[in-house]
Amino acid sequence: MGPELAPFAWAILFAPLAAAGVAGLLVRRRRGLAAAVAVSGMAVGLLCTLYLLARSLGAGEGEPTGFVHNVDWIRAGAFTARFGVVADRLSLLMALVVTGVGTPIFVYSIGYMHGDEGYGRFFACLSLFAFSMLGIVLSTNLLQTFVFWELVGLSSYLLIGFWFGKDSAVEAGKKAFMVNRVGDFGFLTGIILLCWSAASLPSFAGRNPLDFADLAAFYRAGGYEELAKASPHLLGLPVPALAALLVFCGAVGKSAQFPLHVWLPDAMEGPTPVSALMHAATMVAAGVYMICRVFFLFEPFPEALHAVAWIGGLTAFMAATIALVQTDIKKVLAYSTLSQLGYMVMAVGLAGATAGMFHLTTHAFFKALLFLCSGSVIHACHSQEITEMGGLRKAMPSTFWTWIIGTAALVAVPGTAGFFSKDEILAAAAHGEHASLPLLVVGLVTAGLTAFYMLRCTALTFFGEYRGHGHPHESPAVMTLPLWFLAVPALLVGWLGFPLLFHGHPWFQGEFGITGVKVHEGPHEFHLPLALVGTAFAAAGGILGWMVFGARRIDAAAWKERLLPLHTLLSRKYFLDEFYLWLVRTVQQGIAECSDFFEQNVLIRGVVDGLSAAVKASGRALRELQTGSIHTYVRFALAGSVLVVAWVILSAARGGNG
Amino acid sequence: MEGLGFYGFGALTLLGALLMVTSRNPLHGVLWLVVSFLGLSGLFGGLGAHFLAAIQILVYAGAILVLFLFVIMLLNLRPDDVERMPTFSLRGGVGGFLVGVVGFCAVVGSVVMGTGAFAKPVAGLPPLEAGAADVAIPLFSTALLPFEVVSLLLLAAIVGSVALTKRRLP
Amino acid sequence: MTPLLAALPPVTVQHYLLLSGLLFAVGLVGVLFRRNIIIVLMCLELMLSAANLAFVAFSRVHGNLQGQVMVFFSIAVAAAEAAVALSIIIALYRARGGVDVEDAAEMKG
Amino acid sequence: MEPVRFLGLSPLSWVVAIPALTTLGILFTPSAAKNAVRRIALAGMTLTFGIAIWILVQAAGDVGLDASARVLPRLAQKVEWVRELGISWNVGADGMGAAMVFLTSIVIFAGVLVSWSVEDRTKEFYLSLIALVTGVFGVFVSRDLFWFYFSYELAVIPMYLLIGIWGSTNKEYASMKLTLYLTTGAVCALVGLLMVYFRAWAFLKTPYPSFDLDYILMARDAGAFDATWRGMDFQVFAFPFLLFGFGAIAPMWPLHTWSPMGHAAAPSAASMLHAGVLMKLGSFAILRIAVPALPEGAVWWMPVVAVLCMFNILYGGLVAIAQKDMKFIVGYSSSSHMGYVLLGIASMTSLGINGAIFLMFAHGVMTALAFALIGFFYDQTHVRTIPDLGGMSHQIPFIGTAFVFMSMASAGVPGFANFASEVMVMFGAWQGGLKWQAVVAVLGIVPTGVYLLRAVKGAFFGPRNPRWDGLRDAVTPFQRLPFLFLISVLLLFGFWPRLLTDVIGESADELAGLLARAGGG
Repeated sequence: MGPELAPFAWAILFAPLAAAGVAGLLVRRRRGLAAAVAVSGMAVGLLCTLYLLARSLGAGEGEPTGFVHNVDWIRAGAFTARFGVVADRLSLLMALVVTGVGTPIFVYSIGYMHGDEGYGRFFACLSLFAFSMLGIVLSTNLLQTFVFWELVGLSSYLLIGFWFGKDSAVEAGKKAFMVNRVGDFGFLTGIILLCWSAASLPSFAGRNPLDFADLAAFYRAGGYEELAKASPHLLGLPVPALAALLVFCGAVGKSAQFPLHVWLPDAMEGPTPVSALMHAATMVAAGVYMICRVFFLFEPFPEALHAVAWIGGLTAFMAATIALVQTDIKKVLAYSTLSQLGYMVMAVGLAGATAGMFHLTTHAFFKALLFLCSGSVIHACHSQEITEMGGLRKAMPSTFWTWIIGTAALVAVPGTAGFFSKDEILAAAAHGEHASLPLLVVGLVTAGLTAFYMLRCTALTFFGEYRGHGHPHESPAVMTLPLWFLAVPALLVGWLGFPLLFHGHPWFQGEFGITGVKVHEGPHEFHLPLALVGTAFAAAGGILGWMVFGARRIDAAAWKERLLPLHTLLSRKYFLDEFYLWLVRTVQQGIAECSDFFEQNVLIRGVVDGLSAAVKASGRALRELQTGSIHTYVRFALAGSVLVVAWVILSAARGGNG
Repeated sequence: MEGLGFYGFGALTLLGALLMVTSRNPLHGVLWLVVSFLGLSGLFGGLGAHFLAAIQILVYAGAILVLFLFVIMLLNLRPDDVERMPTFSLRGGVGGFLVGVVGFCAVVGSVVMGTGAFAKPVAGLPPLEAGAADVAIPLFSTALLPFEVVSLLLLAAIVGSVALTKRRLP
Repeated sequence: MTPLLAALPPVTVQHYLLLSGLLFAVGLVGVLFRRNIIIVLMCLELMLSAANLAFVAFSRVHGNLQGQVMVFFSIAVAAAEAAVALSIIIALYRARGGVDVEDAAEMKG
Repeated sequence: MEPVRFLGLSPLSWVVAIPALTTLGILFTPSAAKNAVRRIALAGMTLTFGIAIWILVQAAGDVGLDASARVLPRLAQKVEWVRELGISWNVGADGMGAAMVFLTSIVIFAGVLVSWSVEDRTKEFYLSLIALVTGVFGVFVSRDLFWFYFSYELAVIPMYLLIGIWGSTNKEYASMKLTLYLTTGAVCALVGLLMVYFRAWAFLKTPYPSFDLDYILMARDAGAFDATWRGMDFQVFAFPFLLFGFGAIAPMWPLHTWSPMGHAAAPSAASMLHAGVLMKLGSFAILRIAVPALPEGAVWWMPVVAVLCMFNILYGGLVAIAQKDMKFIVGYSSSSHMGYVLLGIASMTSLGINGAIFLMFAHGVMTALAFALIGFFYDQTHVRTIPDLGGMSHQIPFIGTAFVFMSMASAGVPGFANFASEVMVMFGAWQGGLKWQAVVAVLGIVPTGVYLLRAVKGAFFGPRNPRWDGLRDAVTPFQRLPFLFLISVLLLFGFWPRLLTDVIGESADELAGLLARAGGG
């Protein structure tokens, strides 16, 4: 498998872009055609991914399982930025997730967006998003990653604010874009810092300081020590560790980690397929993927890894607690996504990339499934409030059963996808290289909370009596078929990572991808006791949830009264939104107003108009001399001639003396 | 003879000037100025500038001042009864002081610079007699360009005067 | 007569210059303090003539005709000036019915 | 080297001659024949655009070739005019000049199309517009300091008329302020130019002085500017005259206040030219004349520029956040973006300078698009302030979409030329040792996003507003042409920046090398 297959990789990337262009510009008004173009763009991506994956899996002994293909994008002086595609195991796996989850969601959108005014625009934006996401996946260097990073932000902005007539949607899009930008600020700073620190080393000569492969090779050869020695500590950290943390800022923004997680729940303002595709399966996972890609940057620096793990853990726990009290079905899923993303990031920080990647993969399928189910429910009830649902089990059997499958996977019922991936994370916390007991506790408690809120949501939505208006009905086949299509991997994909099953395959061994992400150092076994403990926590949470909301053995309202301050804290999301609002409305706007005040009053009214006023005033003063009276003029002329004569005489006198 | 000419004509010139400046009636003023210019012409003659002496009478006293007279009579100006020489005022004091300073400076200047030929009696200088022909030579050779320029200036003055005094039709 | 003249110092060029200065000063005083614009104009002529006298005196000292040529030009310019100034006076008189310089202060800034 | 001539003139001379001829043609067209005026203007500018593309293609073809095989040097043309003063018609181009000529031709082409709807004194409007652009072209191709300065002033004066006559909102104040600012700056620069001119003459002792740039550079190489002058290093003394003189139009903080006001008051096409190319004259002049003539002065003063440009970037962005008038937002955003250009220059690296020139190009196109769009709806709404607008995408979706494209380009979203150039500046700044400035430049993307998204939302998004029901969208291909054209240019160079960076590269290398030598010695 070599660069001769590059056209396929380029096709994965550019088929969706072409589809976006065609759907957005040429056939925007021909609804069916626009959708068809978009879906086929995505399908081409999926097929090419599958082909490359097959070639990679089928690569013989000693044959490379991936390739890189680059072209020079910007050249200026000694600086070269490249643009390329990498098809290694990591990127192909991720591309499979994106295209594999993406294709059914595209199909589902045909039904979901049916009748919407901006049908063509929607598919154009969706395709643009797919292009951006695949760009991150296939990127060969840091700058290219940043390029697509921003593009993902752009398409997210466009899709969240898709219904631009709705103020809340536009605000949510803006918020997503801006919060991501804050993260991107760190990301780009990190890239620049890393680039020039590395490029300034003589031993780095001949390599490209942005390139993943070059950097990884340099680090693997111990270059990071040289890097740390070459430059002084900044902010108490060695420069490469600081660069790694700055790069991690990007992931914090995109993967919605604390404290930049606030945009994700608001992003549910977008159409549901968007929530499923971007805010569950792909875009938010980009951060995790990126950390896996540049894991070599973190590996040598335990302090960086700890920071990553704790931010992940904190996000996982916090989001799970907020999810307990949400009443909007999409918000529950959104916070659940946040919590799971926290898990992934924690996994990366604790053990390494693979556990995080594994959970990312499984989560993509079951969370996309859950979102599409919720979309189906919303489609039927015309409401997103779970308080206005109930008893949908009978009206919508397909949706119900697929939802149950997704829930089972999320709660980590043994045997489902989520079970294996979550187990691996817990194992990392318990036995891994950077094992940490507090984080293990966080992980276990979060597992319990997850089961609790999912059971609460399921019970309120599908069981009991219907509390809404109208008659809910099952969605059309174009929407339910993708549900079943996703339900299969949601159940089964976890087995891929089951150590006893596929671990022997050479594809899963050695260094995973061009940047040398290591897979399972030493025998990584299935930990039965840990799995049991984890399942016990989940079961406890689930049973409790069922007791309160399903069987109604415990009075929910009474407990709410009893724990009112806690409930308020959670339903107000720890007051973080208020804090950011204050930051934006008061601090940022205040600084802006101050600058404007300075501009208008000091610079313009003060300096500029002051100067002009001074000129005018001097003109006015001099005008007084212009009396119009000949006598005055003569007097001035006289005074002048007196001065001239005096000067002549004095200089003559001085000349005479000296 | 030299001394008689200077002091006589000098006194005449100065007297005419003073009376012109102090005359209330502009008509009288012009006549006194004529007197002054006649004296000046005598002084020119005393300095050997015979051509200029003639010009001074012909052009200045004859033509220009007649023009003044003509204008005064045309406008029918009466003796100005509001106007009077200021006896003393701040402005007059300052002005007089400045004039005094100028005069003082002029005198001091002439003394300081008045060495060599300036201090010698005029009678002792080599004789210089400048008739019309003598003045014409430099006028039409070295000073030809200014001469032409002055003629242009006169032309412009004629055109300007006509333009300024032309009555506009209502 | 002769003894009186003999008592006076011999006439030098400085005498002429002194006389020129006095004439100039007289003219200047007139320009400064007279309000009748025609008188003012005549005083200007007087000042010009004072300068002419100095020129002729210099011409005499240096023994060449440069100064006299200058006076010739000066008289020509004076003529032009007088013509234009008198025209202005006529126009002014027509417009205001008087020839007081203090009345004509349109150029006041 | 066979010179390239067409009817006796080099294509570079034609780039100036055609707009000049176009103004003549318009001058002799009756005022009533408005369509004829428009067509003449369009024809002239299309022709100029064609030549500009041809020049750019030649410049791109020259990359990497030997000096003898290149086409661009063969375009140079010099015709002596006043020998005693050393003035000659002297044009020449390098990659930087070719890029700027290309930019100008793009902006004026779109500007002519956008002004199609001007009905008030159409003839005079186009006359001023094309006279202005003649001056701009003159600056970009001139290699003679006299013509450079002449063209520079020629570009300023029509702007006074354009704003004063066809402008809006406080137009008298704005046009007066703009003209005074720019002419004061120009006079300040003239002092510097004359210093250099006389000093070169005094040193080389040729029979006559010369305004020829090559003569000045020759004098520089001979060491004419090395000695001290009244106890000060001549270069250090003379450079600020050029720097701040040209910097006023760049516009360098705190000399920027003429610019947002001028933008706001000017009619669409004038704003497009004003922000699109006029502002670039300053940084171009610094790169074309000030830095090559006085490299050691540049090395001494660039740290000052590096500090000022931080104010441009952050302060400009913050002030833009506080604005409500759309044109003021874009105006302050321009001053913020010009900070990146100055930062690129101040970095004194090839990468930074290349990025700066590229950004001049990208920003020129982007901001032209912005003003074209604002002008489009302002002509109908007569309102530009955010609380009054809103929801217009429902009525004018094409303009709304184009505005989103513009905002994204301005916010530095990849795919648009602005991103590539800004990233180059950021990397270049860090490479040049301006680390804090680089961080500030990266941080600058945050306020940029804030005010642009606010502008997009404030004008186009939100619930349908019945007040705008009568608005006409750009529907015909002819109406859409200028917008689509500008967007495609941004996308083209955004996707494939090397189309331009390679062309600019050698100019940037040369300047960076010069500065490095000056800094080292």
